[in-house]
Amino acid sequence: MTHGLAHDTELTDRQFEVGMLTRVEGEGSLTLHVSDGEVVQARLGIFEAPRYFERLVVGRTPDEVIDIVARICGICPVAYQMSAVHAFESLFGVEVSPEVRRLRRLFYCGEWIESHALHVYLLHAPDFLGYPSAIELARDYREVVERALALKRTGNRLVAMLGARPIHPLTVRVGGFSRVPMREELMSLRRALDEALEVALATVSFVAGLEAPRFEREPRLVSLRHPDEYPMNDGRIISNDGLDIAIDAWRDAFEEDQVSWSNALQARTHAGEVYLLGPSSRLTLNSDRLHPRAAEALASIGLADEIRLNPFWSIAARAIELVHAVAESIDIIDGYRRPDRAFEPGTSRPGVAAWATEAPRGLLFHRYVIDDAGLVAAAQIVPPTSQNQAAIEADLTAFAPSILTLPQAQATHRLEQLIRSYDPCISCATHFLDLRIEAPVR
Amino acid sequence: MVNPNQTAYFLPRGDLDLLIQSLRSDDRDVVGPHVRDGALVLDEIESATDLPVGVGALNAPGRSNIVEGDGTRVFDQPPGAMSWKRWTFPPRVTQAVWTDSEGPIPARQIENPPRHITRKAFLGVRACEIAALRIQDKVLMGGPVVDSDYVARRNDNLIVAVECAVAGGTCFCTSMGTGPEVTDGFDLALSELDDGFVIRVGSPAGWLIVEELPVTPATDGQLADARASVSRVRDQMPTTVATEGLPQQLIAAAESPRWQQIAERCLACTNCTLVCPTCFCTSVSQHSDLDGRSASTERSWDSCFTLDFARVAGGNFRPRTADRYRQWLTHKFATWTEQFGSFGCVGCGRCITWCPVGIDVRDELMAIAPPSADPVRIELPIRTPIQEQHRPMPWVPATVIDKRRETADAVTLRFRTDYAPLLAGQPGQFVMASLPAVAAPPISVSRFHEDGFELTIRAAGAATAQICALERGEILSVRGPVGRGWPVEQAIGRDVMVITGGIGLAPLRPLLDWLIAEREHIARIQLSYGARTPADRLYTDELAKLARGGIIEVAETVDRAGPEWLGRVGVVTQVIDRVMCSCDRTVAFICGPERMMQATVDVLHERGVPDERIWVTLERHMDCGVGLCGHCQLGAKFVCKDGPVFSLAELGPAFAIEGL
Amino acid sequence: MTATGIPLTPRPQPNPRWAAARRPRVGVVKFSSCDGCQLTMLDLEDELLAITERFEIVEFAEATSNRSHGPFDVLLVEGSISTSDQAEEIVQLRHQATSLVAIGACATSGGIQALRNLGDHDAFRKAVYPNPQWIEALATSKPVSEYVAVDAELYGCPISGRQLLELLTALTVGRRAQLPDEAVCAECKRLGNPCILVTHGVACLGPVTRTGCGALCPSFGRGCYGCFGPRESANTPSLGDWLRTIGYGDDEIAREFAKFNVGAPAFRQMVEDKS
Amino acid sequence: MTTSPHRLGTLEDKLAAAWLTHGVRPHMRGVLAALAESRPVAAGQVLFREGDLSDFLAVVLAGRIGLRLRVPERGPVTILTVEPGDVVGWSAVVPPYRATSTAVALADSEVAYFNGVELRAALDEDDSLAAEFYPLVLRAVARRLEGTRLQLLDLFSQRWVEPW
Repeated sequence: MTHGLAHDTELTDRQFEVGMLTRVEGEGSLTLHVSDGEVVQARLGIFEAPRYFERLVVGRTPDEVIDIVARICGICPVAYQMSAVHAFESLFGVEVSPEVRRLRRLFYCGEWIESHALHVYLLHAPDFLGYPSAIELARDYREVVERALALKRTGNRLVAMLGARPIHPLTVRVGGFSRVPMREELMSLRRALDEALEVALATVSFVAGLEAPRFEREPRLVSLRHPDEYPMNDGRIISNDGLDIAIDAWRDAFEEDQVSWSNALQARTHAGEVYLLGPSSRLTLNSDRLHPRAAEALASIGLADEIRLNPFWSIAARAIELVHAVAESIDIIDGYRRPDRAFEPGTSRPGVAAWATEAPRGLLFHRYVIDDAGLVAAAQIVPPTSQNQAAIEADLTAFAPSILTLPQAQATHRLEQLIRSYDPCISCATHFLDLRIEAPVR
Repeated sequence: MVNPNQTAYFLPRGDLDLLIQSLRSDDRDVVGPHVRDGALVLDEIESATDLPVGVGALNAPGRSNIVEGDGTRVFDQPPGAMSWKRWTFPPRVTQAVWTDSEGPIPARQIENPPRHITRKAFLGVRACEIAALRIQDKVLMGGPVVDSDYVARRNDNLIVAVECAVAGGTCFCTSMGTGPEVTDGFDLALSELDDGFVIRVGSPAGWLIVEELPVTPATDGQLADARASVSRVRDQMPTTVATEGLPQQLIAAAESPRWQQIAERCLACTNCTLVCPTCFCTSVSQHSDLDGRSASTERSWDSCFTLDFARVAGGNFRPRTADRYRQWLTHKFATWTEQFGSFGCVGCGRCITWCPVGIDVRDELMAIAPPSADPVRIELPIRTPIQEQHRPMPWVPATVIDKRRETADAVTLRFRTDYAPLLAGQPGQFVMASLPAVAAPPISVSRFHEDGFELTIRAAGAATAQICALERGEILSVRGPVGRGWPVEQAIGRDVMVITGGIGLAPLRPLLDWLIAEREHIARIQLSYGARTPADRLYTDELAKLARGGIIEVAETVDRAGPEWLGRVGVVTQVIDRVMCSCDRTVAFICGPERMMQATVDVLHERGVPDERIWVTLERHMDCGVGLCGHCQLGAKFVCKDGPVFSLAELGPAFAIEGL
Repeated sequence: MTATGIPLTPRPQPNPRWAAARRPRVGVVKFSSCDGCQLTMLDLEDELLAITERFEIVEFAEATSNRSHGPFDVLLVEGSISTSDQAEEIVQLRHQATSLVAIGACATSGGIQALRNLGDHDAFRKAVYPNPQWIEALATSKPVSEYVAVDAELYGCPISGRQLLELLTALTVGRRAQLPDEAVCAECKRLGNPCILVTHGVACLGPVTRTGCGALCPSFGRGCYGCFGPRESANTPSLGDWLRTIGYGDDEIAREFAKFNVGAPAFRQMVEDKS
Repeated sequence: MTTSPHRLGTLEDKLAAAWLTHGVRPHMRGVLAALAESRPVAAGQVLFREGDLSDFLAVVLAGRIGLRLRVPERGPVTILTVEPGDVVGWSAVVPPYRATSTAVALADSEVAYFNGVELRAALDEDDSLAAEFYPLVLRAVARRLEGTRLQLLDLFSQRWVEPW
């Protein structure tokens, strides 16, 4: 189950390595070195090969950028397209129609459903139930896996309905969509969504019944917050320790630096503090904005504190967000009126286009410099995983002592499970333009 | 108030919707022009408001734009993006469906999937499109084998024609003699006037509709206006393609450098063929589910512009875009006339409008085949009656009763069947062999028996490999015998040269059987057989026995051999050019790779054997075997039904020209 | 043609290159890519369980913690080769695989990251990383076929789930996978879309792009951007000339082709000619 | 085409019946017959080896002569058989007069044997003989070239091609 060398030495001085993290998206590794019960080094290595996306979008038009950044990640392409399109629209002063704004949320709901269903059931649940994968899980709990696939299918159908296909959708453009669906088309998903809501609720009770490893810490949580919506593609950037900045002002509070063991940059606050993004942060900071159905579900399992304090419980946060995304999708479809125009015309203007949206894995920040020709001159893309990377390493350091008594393989698996609980999206994480260089940890 | 002696009526503009409603109340789906996504398409019409009222369209090579038209007029557009074949000959049709109780591979067939074909009324059919429907009728139900799906869909279409009031920038129906006047082939024909429509009745079905409408007899003035309107269109459309002598001109220009020049612009994207209202080529694809418990075949529109279209084992007959464009253009404007008695083009201009790079077929034709001196007029076919006696050729089961290995990768399978036509097959005919979920390749019959037939197959691909793997007792579905075989009677009283190579001996074996049975009527039988190596020869024992008995002269040769081989080495042409034949009495039957046959023919010509007595069997890609899928065309010939056996005299230059 | 009344049929043999008894061993590995193509298999929700029953998934890091270094009956390879480690690993994997199938634009043409093949790699590295010396990568991003022989290729960014299923099904029944090499236009016309290039003058690469996606872009109101790569005899110069005649600038035309299959010769040539 | 090695008739008759020489005008055929002598060749007998100086030319009258090339890794390969009526050893009249392959009798055969030196001398002296004779050799060699080209195309190769 673990790769690379995993050798037992005396308990006081141990090395844990996972050469290739599995059931995560992209290629990463874990190195944890413990000496005299002290963690001297915890590294989440990212050896996913660099693809230089910030450079690839230079000299491109905004609409081309929207197509290109989707390719950063096959699991959350919608998120990349949303952060980019909102950034451009904010610079160009394009006001999308209310219908299109709702369709964008519906689009995002589809991706949350697909991504969370994938992670909860196919990637994360096997850890709790002691299976190497959902394939083996299906042998004993076929109906559970079929349920998961049905839920995931509905999410994918939503994305495909608006974006033509679930992976790398192709209809997003500045001002709206290249095509918006007929009402009948959306209604054709209505029944699937009703079933999906049942499944999502069942998922909540399913995860509530799981047993998570004991581990508590008080992380700094960051997410978007909107006056009256559960945050997706609008609002302000806030934290549980008082941060409250505009959605395009990420750089006022955070910065990235490069470390030698990773092809991803790590983000910290200007003060050098680590922080955590993702479902647990979103939920903790916005539980009062949940759809009533999701709020009920959360109340019924009452795991709010666990979700905040124990990273393993992020699976519950995802389950709650599944309920929210499905319930909101139903509301949007029921109220849908096809807009006369699929997109508002917009005219490019030079300047800085910046925006952040809530990818399934957390805050995704894009910043583009547009030149006089209307082409991108420079770009910065800060995905959630690179921002979480430092927090994950901090948590590994904090968690390690509790597993030192376990046999090597079991301990290593625990560490891998901890990493998986952040749903790291590693190919996303690989590529970023940096601002300030810090000497790498040696 | 309808008077049976009266055939022309007037319907006020405001009552057009009544026409649509009466068509619908006649239990028909009405299909007509409609504007969608900024383009003129054909779609289901529920009321007059769905029609393109006050809309015009400007067509030019590679361009089509919807424009503001006359506020109230409905039909002031040239033909739109789609043709009616979408409804009479849909892009995709599921054919056979198989299911199986225990798997893993489908074994039981559900009869053809039930078709729910609703009665349709086509509203707004232009003169050129009526001509196009007739042409497809001729192709798909003119026999000998009909496309039963097409017949079912064509049955009971109600045609509400509309006479054009404007000419599009790419229209050339006047050149092709198909319009703009609507003369016949309709149930109702509308001519749009400013205040309404002159309706002509063309059939009893049309009567029933008109009787329900608040029409008045058309006045002479209204009739005159209608005539004036359409004649204006004729004047707007100068004759741009001189069709007289065009077929001969095109055939003569087969080697014109212009083909390569067009190929530099042509994208081979298939748009022209798929928007064309007469193009009928299709391919059959195989579908099956993952555990192989069910399978189906699907017929879908294909085009002579795709690479796979002319693909065969060993290569491709039209690898270059120039070959494909020439095939398309010469088929439309030359060989079609020989096949079906009319041009394959009706001058609707779609191939010009919808060419993404604006290639104008009118200009290309005039550049390649400028008007000629000796005109030949070609008439449209009269409306083709559905041929009741013609039936789709059935698939029948044949049981493997014997299996013999011939070479490392070839076997001979003996099948039993009680299907009489198969038992009465002629030497040189072939069968289509169906492997659900895999393919349905054509395979020559290598011997006929009273109770069945033999196939000799080389495992050259997935399908042939699986046929080779059949064992005694297993069953293969076949359709046939198809094709025209060897003209055996030609052998009577003559010296017969049978010249072949490799697996090519298989289709000649039934011929040898016949010759041997008729031995006393035949002066001399010489078999020249080339193979790659000694191990690649077929039927070695049989041939040895025949040779020993002096029944036939057998000269075998191989391309290469080790020292253990004491027989001939060299290509088959080196055998026959040493043969001292009295060639004035010789008839030659040849089968092998086309290049080998060409070399052989050269030698035979040298020896003075006339084209009439040189017979070859050709290989082409085939998806149906009955002349409907269009893949196997060689010039004006369908290799599957006109061949595969041809005399050189029949083929003419077609045999020698690359890429036809 | 019509196929009527086929009463009985033979059982096609399993792929002769496999022992009939055991389930074929399938591996899924990735190099430089976004994971979208392997995710396509997980997105076959209706067939996924059937696939795992018909095949033994022995390596698929994104989906299972069970690992294998081979041997594989079928190895699906996602991603382009863009580091020297990858160049070595793909050779090792080739030795372990009976059939090696490259899946997706990255594996078949180098992907969007192949844009660096046209430029100066160091410039790319410096543009993104403050300490480029820590970044180990080749100057080029190349398709798998540049390093080892591939038995089949699935095109697309991402690949089509239908084509992936066709490939797997074809392997099980032993037929030639039906992956047509015709233009996107053919499917677009079967769907009944009026040509978007002809009606709206929108740049559409459909005529030179391989089919397989289902003509999604034109069906959703935009021009094809060539994510399945060039088809056989793709006449890109002619399309380029036409785009210029309807008002596109050379730089715009170059950018149309400089996307997810920029590594494919027919597209790359246009980028180099026009920029 | 019967290939019995025991045909009757004079050498001149046999040359008249041979594919190579049947077109030759009768009196020239006489001249040729005078230059030639009929020789039996036993199966297995090597007439000459690749690279040898070619000291004779022969028209095969009966039997079969195999022309072989040595391919060290694959052993000898028969690339062509010379059948009755055809010529073997044409290199005897074409500089540099060296055999281009090894000739072995694959069956008991009979040939019309022309001594190379004498033949060349006769051709040098008698222009009309040369004018009659060289085209025959050219025709035979040209035919072999054609055949070799077709062999190169390997038309019956067993490639795994899948049209369906």
